[in-house]
Amino acid sequence: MARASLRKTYGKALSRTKENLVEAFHALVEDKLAMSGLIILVVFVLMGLIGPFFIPPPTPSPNIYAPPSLQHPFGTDFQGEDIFAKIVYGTTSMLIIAFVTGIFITIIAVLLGSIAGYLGGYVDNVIMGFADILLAIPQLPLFLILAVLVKFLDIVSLALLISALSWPTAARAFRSQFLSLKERDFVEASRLLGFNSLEIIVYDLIPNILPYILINVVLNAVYAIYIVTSLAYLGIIPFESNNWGIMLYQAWAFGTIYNKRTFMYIMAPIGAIVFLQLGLLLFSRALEVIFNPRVRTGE
Amino acid sequence: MSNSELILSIRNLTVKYRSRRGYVNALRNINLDIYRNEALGIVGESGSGKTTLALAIIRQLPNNARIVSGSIIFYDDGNKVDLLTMNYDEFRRYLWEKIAFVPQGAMNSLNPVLKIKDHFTETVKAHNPDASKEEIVRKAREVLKVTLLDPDRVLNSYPHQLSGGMKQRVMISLALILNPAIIIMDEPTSSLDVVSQKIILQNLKDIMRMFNVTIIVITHDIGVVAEVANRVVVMYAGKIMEVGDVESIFYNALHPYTQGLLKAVPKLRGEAELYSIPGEPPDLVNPPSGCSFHPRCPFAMDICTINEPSLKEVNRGHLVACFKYETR
Amino acid sequence: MGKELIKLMNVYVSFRIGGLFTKVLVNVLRNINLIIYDGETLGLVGESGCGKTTLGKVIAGLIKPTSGKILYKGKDISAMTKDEFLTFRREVQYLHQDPFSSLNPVQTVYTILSRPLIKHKIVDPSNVEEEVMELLRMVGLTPPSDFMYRYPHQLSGGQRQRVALARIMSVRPKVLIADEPVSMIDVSQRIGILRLLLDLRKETNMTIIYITHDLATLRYISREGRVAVMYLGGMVELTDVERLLTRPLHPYTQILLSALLEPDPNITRNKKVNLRSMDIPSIVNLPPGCKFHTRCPYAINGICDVKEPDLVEVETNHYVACHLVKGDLK
Amino acid sequence: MSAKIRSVLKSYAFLRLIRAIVIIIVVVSISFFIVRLMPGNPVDLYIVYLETTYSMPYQQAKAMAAAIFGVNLNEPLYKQYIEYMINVFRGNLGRSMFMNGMPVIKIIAQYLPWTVFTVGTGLLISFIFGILIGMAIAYRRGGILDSTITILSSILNSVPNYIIAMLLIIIFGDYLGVVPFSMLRGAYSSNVIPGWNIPFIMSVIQHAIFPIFTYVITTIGGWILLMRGSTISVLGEDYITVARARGLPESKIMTTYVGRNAILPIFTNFTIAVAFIFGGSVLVESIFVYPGIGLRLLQAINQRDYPVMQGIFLIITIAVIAANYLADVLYGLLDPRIRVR
Repeated sequence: MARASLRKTYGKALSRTKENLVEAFHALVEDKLAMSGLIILVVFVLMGLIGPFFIPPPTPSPNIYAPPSLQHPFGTDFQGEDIFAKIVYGTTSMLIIAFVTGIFITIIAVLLGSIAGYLGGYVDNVIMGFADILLAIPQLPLFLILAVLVKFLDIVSLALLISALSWPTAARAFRSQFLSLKERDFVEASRLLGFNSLEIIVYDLIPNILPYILINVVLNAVYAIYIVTSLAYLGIIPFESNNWGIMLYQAWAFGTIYNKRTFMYIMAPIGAIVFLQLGLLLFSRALEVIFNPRVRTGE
Repeated sequence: MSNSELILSIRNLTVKYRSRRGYVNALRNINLDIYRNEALGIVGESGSGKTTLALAIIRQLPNNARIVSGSIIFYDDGNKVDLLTMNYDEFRRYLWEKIAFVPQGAMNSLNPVLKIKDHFTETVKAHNPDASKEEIVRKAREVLKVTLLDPDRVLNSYPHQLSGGMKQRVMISLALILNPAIIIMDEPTSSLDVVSQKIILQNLKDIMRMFNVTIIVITHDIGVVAEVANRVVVMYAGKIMEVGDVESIFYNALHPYTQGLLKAVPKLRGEAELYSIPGEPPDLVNPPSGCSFHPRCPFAMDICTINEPSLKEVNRGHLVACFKYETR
Repeated sequence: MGKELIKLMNVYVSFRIGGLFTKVLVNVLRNINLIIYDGETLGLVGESGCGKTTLGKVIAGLIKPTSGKILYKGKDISAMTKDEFLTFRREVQYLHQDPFSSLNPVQTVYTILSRPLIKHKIVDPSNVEEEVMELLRMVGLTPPSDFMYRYPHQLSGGQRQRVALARIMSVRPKVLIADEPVSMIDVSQRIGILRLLLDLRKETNMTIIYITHDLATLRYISREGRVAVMYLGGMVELTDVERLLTRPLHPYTQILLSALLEPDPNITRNKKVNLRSMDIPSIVNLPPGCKFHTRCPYAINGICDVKEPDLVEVETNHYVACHLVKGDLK
Repeated sequence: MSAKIRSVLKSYAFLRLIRAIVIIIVVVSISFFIVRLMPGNPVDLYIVYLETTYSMPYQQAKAMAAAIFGVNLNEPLYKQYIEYMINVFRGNLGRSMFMNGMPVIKIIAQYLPWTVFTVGTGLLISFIFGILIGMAIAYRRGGILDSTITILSSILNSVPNYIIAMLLIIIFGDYLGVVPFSMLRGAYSSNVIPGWNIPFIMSVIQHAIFPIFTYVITTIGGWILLMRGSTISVLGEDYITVARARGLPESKIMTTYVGRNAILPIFTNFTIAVAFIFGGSVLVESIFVYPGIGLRLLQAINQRDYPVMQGIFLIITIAVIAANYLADVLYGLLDPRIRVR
């Protein structure tokens, strides 16, 4: 009996959710930019996931600096490796680091932002004091120096390091969200009904900022790509041979821009980075369209 | 009021807002005459269109609003002009010089980065560039004293240094600085304390006499209307339901909505039976057919669901839009 | 009168406001002594900033007093065990003024009402849906199926306030603190909410503490109840509602009554307010002596501006804090 | 305490100054402890390097390392720390491990002005134009201009600065062939004499224009989007409606009412923007081979010249904090709610 009634209850709730989803999908289809962001992202994800099954991994060959052809759509590099294959094989690791970092940053930011915003007082002062200090330190030089002092070993430890130092912007945003939300009477009402702080944060506050959390993951992924490709370009990440940033560095250092034959060598990683960034940014717009009815209706 | 001269005449005013669900019918075919030196109270609940009416008169409707039809004639020393069709640059001269507006709450009506003094000088200079600073400050002190404020303290303060009640009084003073013919006040006292509210409303009567000004008070609070108005307009769902002088409305209300509204307010004395108007306020995107009050009206007849009653004069100066009185 | 349910003893509340170098202590409540009896209706009346909402939240245990004690059923709530406090929490509920802020915008009515039922295991899990429907029926939102899966933004102000009341009733409270529950609701829906409050009280015999600046609605809620008038954090008069309306003794109460607007032009226009000063002193910088003396038309220099009067019983069940009324100065 | 002193102590500018100083102290301390306490820290590495490469005796190597890093290695750590702090505030940041032990502060003095010049100019131009454009499109929101610029801003916001720099060289230098980038290396051409003369100033501008352009392009989108949002929310405020109802001319409303109030919330983002643009100078300067502090930092990193790395890192951070302090003070001047309590 209980099951049946629960199913009935949630069935109705689900059908409402389904209605909302259908409405959101229609809004998404109508917003061409949001839609194109989604498409770009899907293309990259497919490329990263199934590309390696169809395209042989890049291997050195005597055919160096080959111009674009059917066999090598973007030509080959100084080692005779196929540039297109390198882009495809670089996609997987780029997406992994982008989203792992994006998620890590967001988790830390939500955690610290919610604690600071909800508890206030000294805890707030300490957390936001840390944030102020980290915000004042330019991140790229900091990573460069840290790279000299500690060796980055793999993608995940790099992602962790970036997250540990890049949370303040997002944390500040979440904190102010929490600050304004906790002033709302429904938080006090929950307290009166005997719910504890953890229950209130998890059940009352987080659902209210869920859209912002998702959007933040994407925006932080954009940031992570910037940092990782920059570090790779500057030669700080030695463990990733197919990183687009490293390709960019090699193409740039070898002066390939001055040769029409090798032009694609540099344009390929540039294009890959620009399109992925653009796709993510437009995708974050798509998320806003889905979650924020005010954006959806253009009011 | 019958022998008074007209100052503002609103005809067939219809305003819609664009929203994602469709058009919101904020004002539907409003006809209203306002007379010189009267205190007109416009009473209505949220969504009745009373604020839209005020914003339409001063042509400050938000971007998503559209005036579908109508005219607002302003009688200015024997001339009559249509405020709505006038060129905006020309209309700017009418703003504040002829018609001043004190918005709801007035808490956020002052620029937070400017001193109160600057608000006065700016306003005067916009209309009279030659006015001297000393002259403006002298006049400002005068109008601040009228609303029982201390000019020395207030003039050099920033808005955030004043309490809500003081800001409200500053706004009323600011409205008086150019000696306008009409002051429109939207909920002039809703953010104030009980005692300050009463004092300001008492004060309004003196201000009307001293400055020879017509006052339009927009409110949801029947007590405010009872205190200051000598004529009352009752609005519901973007329409005028009843117009009459204050005695007729309070002691001889005709429209079932007005009657319900009056019976819905508890009193300090006596044993009056209280009444709760059933149902919910109408959806202005899809207003009910016929009379928009019929779903909540205890006297609704068949015709009420089909036709819209128009505002008809039942007694002298007492107009009502209800089929109950059409047969007379 | 019922037995003592809540007892406030010398309650003070002060907040620190301002920045690093500019902190000031603000006394929001000063020396509140009050007994609330089981099943009674008590009004807390005063203008905004008088401390009535703070007092309500102190009684609900939401704000800790800076000093003084609050006894609930004879027990100091600051000395309660966790379980005892949780019971107190459940039994003393608070209805907020703004129904647009008191409901979580991302939860459906069903979620809002079922959460406390599940948390406190008030009904068997299989009966939660039935109980939610029953609660909705109880507050007049019928048929319940029309409201269960709506979000708050799809409801009118009156309907939201009903949902808030249903959520409170779900935990079966003994005390309800209602903070201006109808001031943000359309006039035509107010009486409906007030009637609902009256019905719920009749059904459950709960104690109601009604916070308002509007004595007329308080009178509607309870003619036989008591009312405490507050001014700048202190209690100035405490007596029965009818007696306060017919025979107010404190000058502030008299002025408050003459300032109340009434829906009757002939009555309201004949009432005049006579004050020495229009502006309420800042709570940051309270005047010495009687806090009302700066505005009181009867204040006597050398007395009222020197010593703060105590709340004394001048006639049976009529307490007033005024040097002039006490008579010991005549 | 006199009232005047007290009011200074309470003032917003003073409190912010204290805050800036505290942040600088913390950052300097962190940098000290990272360098001294990390396993395999640069000082020890350098001693080993001297011992092995030059077969220097340990004590001599230690003394040399101490001189280079500006620390006294025989003192207990806390004393070293205090000494280091004093040195930093005296401007003594140690010496380069190369270049005959040139003082770090001298190196910084040589390179920093160029970065401050390009980054500062870029920031100023993008801020001013971003604000103006953002406000303009907010006034025309919903129109074609608004949506076009909004999309364009988002795109600019998403393209990394080093790619913009590369694309500038590819387009102007290679594809169009109108700018001889190989001639534009350095801060000015070798054939001009530094000083207040027109050929020198022209040369400086020529060399700086592309880095500045890069900074502007990569940050202007952010300002446009922020100002657009801020303006739209200010336009919805009551005081705007009332200002119009008061018959004020639209030009007045646009400046004192909309503009001034819409800029205020944007100052908060200055912190992030300044740190971002300074950090980005490492990439941009290396692509244009512009001799600023970013390029020098990269060289120091490649050479593992620890004292120079540490010194430049500190200076960049302090520059960011100083810029933020200026923004804070300006904010306080614009917003009376902060100035006057």
